[in-house]
Amino acid sequence: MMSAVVLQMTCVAGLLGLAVLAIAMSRTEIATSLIYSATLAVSAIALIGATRWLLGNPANATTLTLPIGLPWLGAHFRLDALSSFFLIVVNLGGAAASLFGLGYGHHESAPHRVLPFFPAFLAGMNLVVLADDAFSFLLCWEFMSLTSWALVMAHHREPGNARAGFVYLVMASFGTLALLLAFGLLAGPAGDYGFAAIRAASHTPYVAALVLILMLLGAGSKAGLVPLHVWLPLAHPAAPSHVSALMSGVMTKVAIYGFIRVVFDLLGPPIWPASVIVLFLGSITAVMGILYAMMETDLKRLLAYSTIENIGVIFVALGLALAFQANGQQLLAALAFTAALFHVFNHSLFKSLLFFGAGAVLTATGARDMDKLGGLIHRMPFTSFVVLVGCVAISALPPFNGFVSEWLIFQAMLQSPDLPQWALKIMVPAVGAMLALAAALVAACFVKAYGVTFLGRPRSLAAETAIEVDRFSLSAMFILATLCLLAGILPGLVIDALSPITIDILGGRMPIQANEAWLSIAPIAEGRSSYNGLLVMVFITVSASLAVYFIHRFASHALRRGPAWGCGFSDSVPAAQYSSASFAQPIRRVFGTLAFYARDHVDMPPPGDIRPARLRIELHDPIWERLYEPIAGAIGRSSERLNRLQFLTIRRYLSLVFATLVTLLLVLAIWS
Amino acid sequence: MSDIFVQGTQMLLVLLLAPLLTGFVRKVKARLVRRQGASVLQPYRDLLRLLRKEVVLADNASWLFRVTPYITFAAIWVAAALVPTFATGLLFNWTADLIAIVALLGSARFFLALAGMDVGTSFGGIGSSREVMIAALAEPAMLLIVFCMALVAGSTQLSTVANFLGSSYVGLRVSLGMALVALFMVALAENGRIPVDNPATHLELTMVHEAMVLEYSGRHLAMIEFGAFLKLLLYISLIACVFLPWKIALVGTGPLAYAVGAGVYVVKLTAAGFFLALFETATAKMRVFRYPQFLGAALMLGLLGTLLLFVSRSF
Amino acid sequence: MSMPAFNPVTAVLLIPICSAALLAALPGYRMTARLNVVASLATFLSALSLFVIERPQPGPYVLIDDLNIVFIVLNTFVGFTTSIFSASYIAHELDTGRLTPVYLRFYHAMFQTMMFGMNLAFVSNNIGLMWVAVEIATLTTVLMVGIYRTHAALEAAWKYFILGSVGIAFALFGTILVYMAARPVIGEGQDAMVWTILIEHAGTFDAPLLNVAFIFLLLGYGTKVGLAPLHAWLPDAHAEGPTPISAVLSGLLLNVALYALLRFKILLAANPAAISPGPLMVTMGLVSLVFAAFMLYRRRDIKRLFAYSSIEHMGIIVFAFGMGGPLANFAGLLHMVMHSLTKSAIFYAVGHVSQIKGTQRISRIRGLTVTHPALGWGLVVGVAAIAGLPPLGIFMSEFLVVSSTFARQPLLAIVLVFGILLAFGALTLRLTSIAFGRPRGSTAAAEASYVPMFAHLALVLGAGIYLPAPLVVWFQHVARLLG
Amino acid sequence: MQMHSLSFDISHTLAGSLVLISFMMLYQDRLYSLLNVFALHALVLALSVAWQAFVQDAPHLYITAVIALVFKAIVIPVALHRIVKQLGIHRDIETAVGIGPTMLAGMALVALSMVLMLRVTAEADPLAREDLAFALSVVLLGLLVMVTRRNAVSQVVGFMSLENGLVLAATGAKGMPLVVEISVAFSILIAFIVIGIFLFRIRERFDSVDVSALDDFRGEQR
Repeated sequence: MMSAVVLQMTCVAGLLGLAVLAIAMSRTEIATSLIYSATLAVSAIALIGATRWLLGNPANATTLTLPIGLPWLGAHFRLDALSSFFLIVVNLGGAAASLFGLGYGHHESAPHRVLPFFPAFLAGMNLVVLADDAFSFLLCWEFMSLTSWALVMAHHREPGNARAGFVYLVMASFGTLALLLAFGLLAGPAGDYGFAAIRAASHTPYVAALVLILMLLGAGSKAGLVPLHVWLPLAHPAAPSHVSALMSGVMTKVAIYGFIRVVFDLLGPPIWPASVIVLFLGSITAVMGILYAMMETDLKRLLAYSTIENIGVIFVALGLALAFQANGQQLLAALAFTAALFHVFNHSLFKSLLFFGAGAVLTATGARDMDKLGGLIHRMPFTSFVVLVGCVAISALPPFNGFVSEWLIFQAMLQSPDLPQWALKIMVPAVGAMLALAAALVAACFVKAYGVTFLGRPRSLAAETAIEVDRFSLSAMFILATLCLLAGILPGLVIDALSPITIDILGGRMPIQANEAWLSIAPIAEGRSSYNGLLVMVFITVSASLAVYFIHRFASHALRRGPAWGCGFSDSVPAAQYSSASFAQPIRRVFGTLAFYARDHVDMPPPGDIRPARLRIELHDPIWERLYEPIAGAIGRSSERLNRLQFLTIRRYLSLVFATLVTLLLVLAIWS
Repeated sequence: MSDIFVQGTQMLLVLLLAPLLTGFVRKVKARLVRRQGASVLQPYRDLLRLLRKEVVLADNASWLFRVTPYITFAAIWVAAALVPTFATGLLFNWTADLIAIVALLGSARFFLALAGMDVGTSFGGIGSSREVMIAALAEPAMLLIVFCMALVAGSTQLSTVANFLGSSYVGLRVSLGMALVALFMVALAENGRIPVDNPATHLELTMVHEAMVLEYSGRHLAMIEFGAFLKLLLYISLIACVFLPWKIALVGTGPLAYAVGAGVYVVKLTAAGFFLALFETATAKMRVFRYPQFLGAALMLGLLGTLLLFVSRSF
Repeated sequence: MSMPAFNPVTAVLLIPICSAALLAALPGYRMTARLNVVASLATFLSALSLFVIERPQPGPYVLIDDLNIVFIVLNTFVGFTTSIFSASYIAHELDTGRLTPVYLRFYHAMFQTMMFGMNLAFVSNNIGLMWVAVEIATLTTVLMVGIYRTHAALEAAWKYFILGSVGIAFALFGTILVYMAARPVIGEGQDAMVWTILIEHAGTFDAPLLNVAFIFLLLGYGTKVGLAPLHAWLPDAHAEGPTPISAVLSGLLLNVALYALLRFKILLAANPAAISPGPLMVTMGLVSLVFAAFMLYRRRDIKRLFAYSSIEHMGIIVFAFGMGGPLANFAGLLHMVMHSLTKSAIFYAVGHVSQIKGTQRISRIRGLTVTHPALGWGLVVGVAAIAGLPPLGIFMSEFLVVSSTFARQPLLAIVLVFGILLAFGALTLRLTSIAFGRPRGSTAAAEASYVPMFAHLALVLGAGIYLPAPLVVWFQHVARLLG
Repeated sequence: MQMHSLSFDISHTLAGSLVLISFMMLYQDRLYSLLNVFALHALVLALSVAWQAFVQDAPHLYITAVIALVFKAIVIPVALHRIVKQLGIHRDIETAVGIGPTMLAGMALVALSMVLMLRVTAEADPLAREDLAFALSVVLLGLLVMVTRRNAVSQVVGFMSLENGLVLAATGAKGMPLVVEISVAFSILIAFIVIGIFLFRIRERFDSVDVSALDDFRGEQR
């Protein structure tokens, strides 16, 4: 029986092998089925291995050193509780995506641009989680970015994708350089790049603060922390849908892993101001992300933006964990940390599910613009059902999993008065309010997404003639939906499974949930607060069925189909339905005017004029216009100015040389 | 043993009282404007009539449209069953704390909003979009109110809160008062009462909840109406159990205490209903885009209350 | 090579110069091209043999030590691959009639002469001789840059020539000053110019003289390294000459000048009283890096684009050596080797591309990965490598430079990172437009020789993942040598 | 000793006059006169080199002296005269920077070179030290000529005077090997340049400020 880490590395090797194989045979017929089924198998093995490891005893980590990478260091890989959890997330997503790809991949226009990079991408994410020295970590990190970039560029001819790829690559490299600086700081001039050495070393507060900021830049830009999120809504939708699912559902989590690994594990005990920064950024990200999503009409971009919101939620939880940890309240830190990890897990589930749904809609109708869809619930019953589950889950509604993690986060927040620092005492309730706002907006946003896409009447011929997708895609979605429900009604099991990580990282853990009555969970004590997803679900089902029973027992069964009532107004054309823009109108009025300088321009033709009236919505992306455009402009201007040097005459060039010489001589004359 | 009895009675009690409360409020409002008004039992009659009628379903209504009434009703009922009314120590109070109860109401709203979108008329769209906006504004305020209570009672478990506030002397807290006002405003918004929404209107572009359920008829409509009644009752009993847990029967006290508790509960309901009616007659419905100010005020009150608590706790 | 006492050093020098004479005489394309390849291969092999045979004692003129073996082997290897590439490239040029057979002869002769000059510069133990050798190499490249005799080519060659001559003068003046500084200690004549003897007594030289000398040497050889603001000749020379020459320029000639600079840096570092060369080199390096990074954005000509990226990388390398210390020096060496391999590979690809498309305008080259997958993806990998993306070699060196610098001089590291990111943005921007999107321009099949390009890229990839232990030990030793 | 001081004085005077002549070059604004002054420059260089050869009794330096005399003092100036006539540029005033500032800059440069060289510890014998100071100033002044002149021919002149400074330094360095070779190499280099000017008639292109003209064959639009 080989050790767990070796098993994982073997799986990675297998994936890389598959990538090479895919290059060789990518243009053949069977390639798609072969590659995806193979990746499915490998990811499944890795998933099982990681799960057994986490449920077994992850107390003692296993390591592996390969003679590659930095010569005098070698490449270190390590499997501990934390990495095993993220391995589960990665490989679960990978397996689901592969299964989905088995069906979806056959609609791919350019398989030879997807197949080689898909396994490589999976391998890259696995490696990042396993890496145990700075060099390997960064190498795998950037490898992951590179492969995902290649996948984004798969449909490079579609307008905008090239730009998306460019922005993505630049932001990714920005993040990597930030991480590079952070590790340089941690490793010190001697260059001890091994994580073990970094962990052992003690770091001054100055270093700690700098590293935290650099990690927020580095990992944050990959995770999509506002204002570093700009690449995300461009890149994620550009990729094929199962890849979008991986990028949104899994790769952002790998970024979170990087943040946790460095800030919680390597950096040693945190300082409380750190938590203030993280909480602030997290809450801003949550609200801004979902507001962006609310304004969006493109289904996949909407999902990408909602990813940003979830990242914000996770960072808020991590910030709370930092705050408690900094004050030595291990139990509460463990609570917040567990909430964060739980949300990581949940989001990877339902975001993958939703992107699969978007992919299914895309294959069925060829449209990503919600205003061209509608009424799909009649044409694609199964897809619409699972997507509904996904929407309920992501909207944090009981009894599904999204609610549990958000509930845990709120529970952690309710403990914040125990914190000694006034800044935190006052900040946390505000953050909580913003989180609640975000949660409500998420519900609104997904009512809109689901309502416009699947309900109502079809707005286009494509939507009218859509057909249900294939079996593989459906099974992938159903599996994820089931997992969403299970994690929602049996949260105790998940929390207990996560406890080794909190013990490992924070040195504390939440109370054991397994011996709570009726499988309910109580974060601190039952007297304070408790929740039981299973019973809630049972109650709802029972009371709902009771109602149904009584009604069909005693009330009339009569049912007549007729035209919609609509107060007598019969909307002749489906276009007259509420579109996504009109659904967002109230929230646009309330929040958008502030966040996006949103304006509605109505062009109402005078009486007698038969032109249709037009409504134009003006939206601005403040972050892009205030932050990125100025930077780009500055670079453009300065390069324009410097570019004159390309067109000088030889005499001028000689003058440059002359000036340099004289300056250096002067320096010498003055200096020495 | 007493727990299960309490739980059972509670579940039935809310079912029974909910329409009565609404009927009472309507009656009082009618009397206040010098109308005779329908009898307080009218809501029961309405429900029965609706149940007997046939359902007219729009051509392109989907299965979601048909299951929604039952889901929403169930969700609200469960929520209502978990709020201590006349006695604490319900059997299942630990299945969901206050946050979970709010979330349950949230899922009810979620499905109702979806149902509003289902038929594809613009009225449904208006209703749903405004409903979700109001929710988005109300939830932060609600959370801060929860924060406030949790700080005082050290719990979000309603029975515990009620026990705590009922038994030990908390004293008159400014912040609790603020929280009460905030909760009242949120309750108005959530139940679609004046000034946020007018439950008695149709064919007005200002309506929210009614527009959302416009396509419903027959037994489905009955379910939804019933849900609305329950929701009103729930909020009032929530206010009652948190802010005036006076005479609410504690765990293990004998049947007499239960009887007293029940009686007092009815009195509380009557008073609250009367006050609500009074308030609704006294105020005018406001424009849709005034809601942000209204609920923003609630939010501010909640935040203020929380911060004041810190101050008062800190010495 | 069956002569009893085979001396690789003489071989490395004689083979090129003899074949140069031969090639100047021989007519015909096929044979001369083959001969060119064979000669380069022979040179490369004899250079390899330097590893196995025991080294000759450092004489008055010839020296073989750890430092220059690295350079010689790299030099001859890239020379060899380039000769293969140029065989297929020049064939096309002859077909299109851009080159006449007469100039072809001249071209091959000059190619070998240049190889001779560069090898001589590496092996020479005498700073005067080194100067002469560098100048030979420079002048030959000047002639090759002008070989197309177009308006632009002549103009580029002329600019190169004039600026180069000034550089020559500076370098010579520096050399003389070094001699002057050495003479009182070592005594008149030959010995005072022999490197090995100089370095022995460097500590006792007259410091102020050395300082002035180093400034002139820095500018003189720095002109050829292409450090801003002495870089003016470099972009045009790359853009207007034949692509094999561009490859050799970026891949090799810059290294020659850099090598000379390093020698004198060591010399200066050995003298405690003299100024430390580090800060000067760091400054010049950073200036070049940032400047070139900005210049990349406005480039319309694909060869000029990569010429500027050469300036940028030279800046990084000089910066690394300027920082000094085991890590940075190691990184500098690695970066130099990787850059030579990668950049020449890129120029191989670019050469074929511009031949196929019949233009060097970036705006006229689109969607390469669609029309010419091998070239396109080769270019993508090459640019990824040059931009410092893993798992390719340059990533490792940039990792070491940046991280080690940030721990020592945070502010410098910030500037460094800024420059790198800037250049990265420009390169990827151009890459996306060249390699992806709707194809544009001719889609004719390329009769290209992919072997050199992919060989280089494979080496770079391998180095990025796994560096063989002996090589590492070697580099570390050299790094220590550089102090 | 007497002899030594005398030799010292003579070479010192020669070197100093070389610097002086460089100043005179800065002062010229007509091409012909510039060429004449340069011829003088070369002549003085030849003298000083010859003197060094005599003092150091290093006969090979005489070769350098002869090269300097024949090639730089006679051949090149004549050739340049003809080019100037052919290009018909003997009339135009072609200083890019005014004479006054140029002279001031020259002063500053000489001062700078003095400052730098007088740092040199004296056990490097005074002759070498002084010589270096002069040589450095000649080099800098030559570069200054190149920079301040607009015309190819006068820039070549500047380059040659710069190179004269090098030769001066080289010969001043006692027993330096390769001096002859270097001077030969440089003569060839200069020959190349002159031929280049002659062949490509590089007047305008050498120093055209017309960027748009450069664009088309640089493939660079602005």
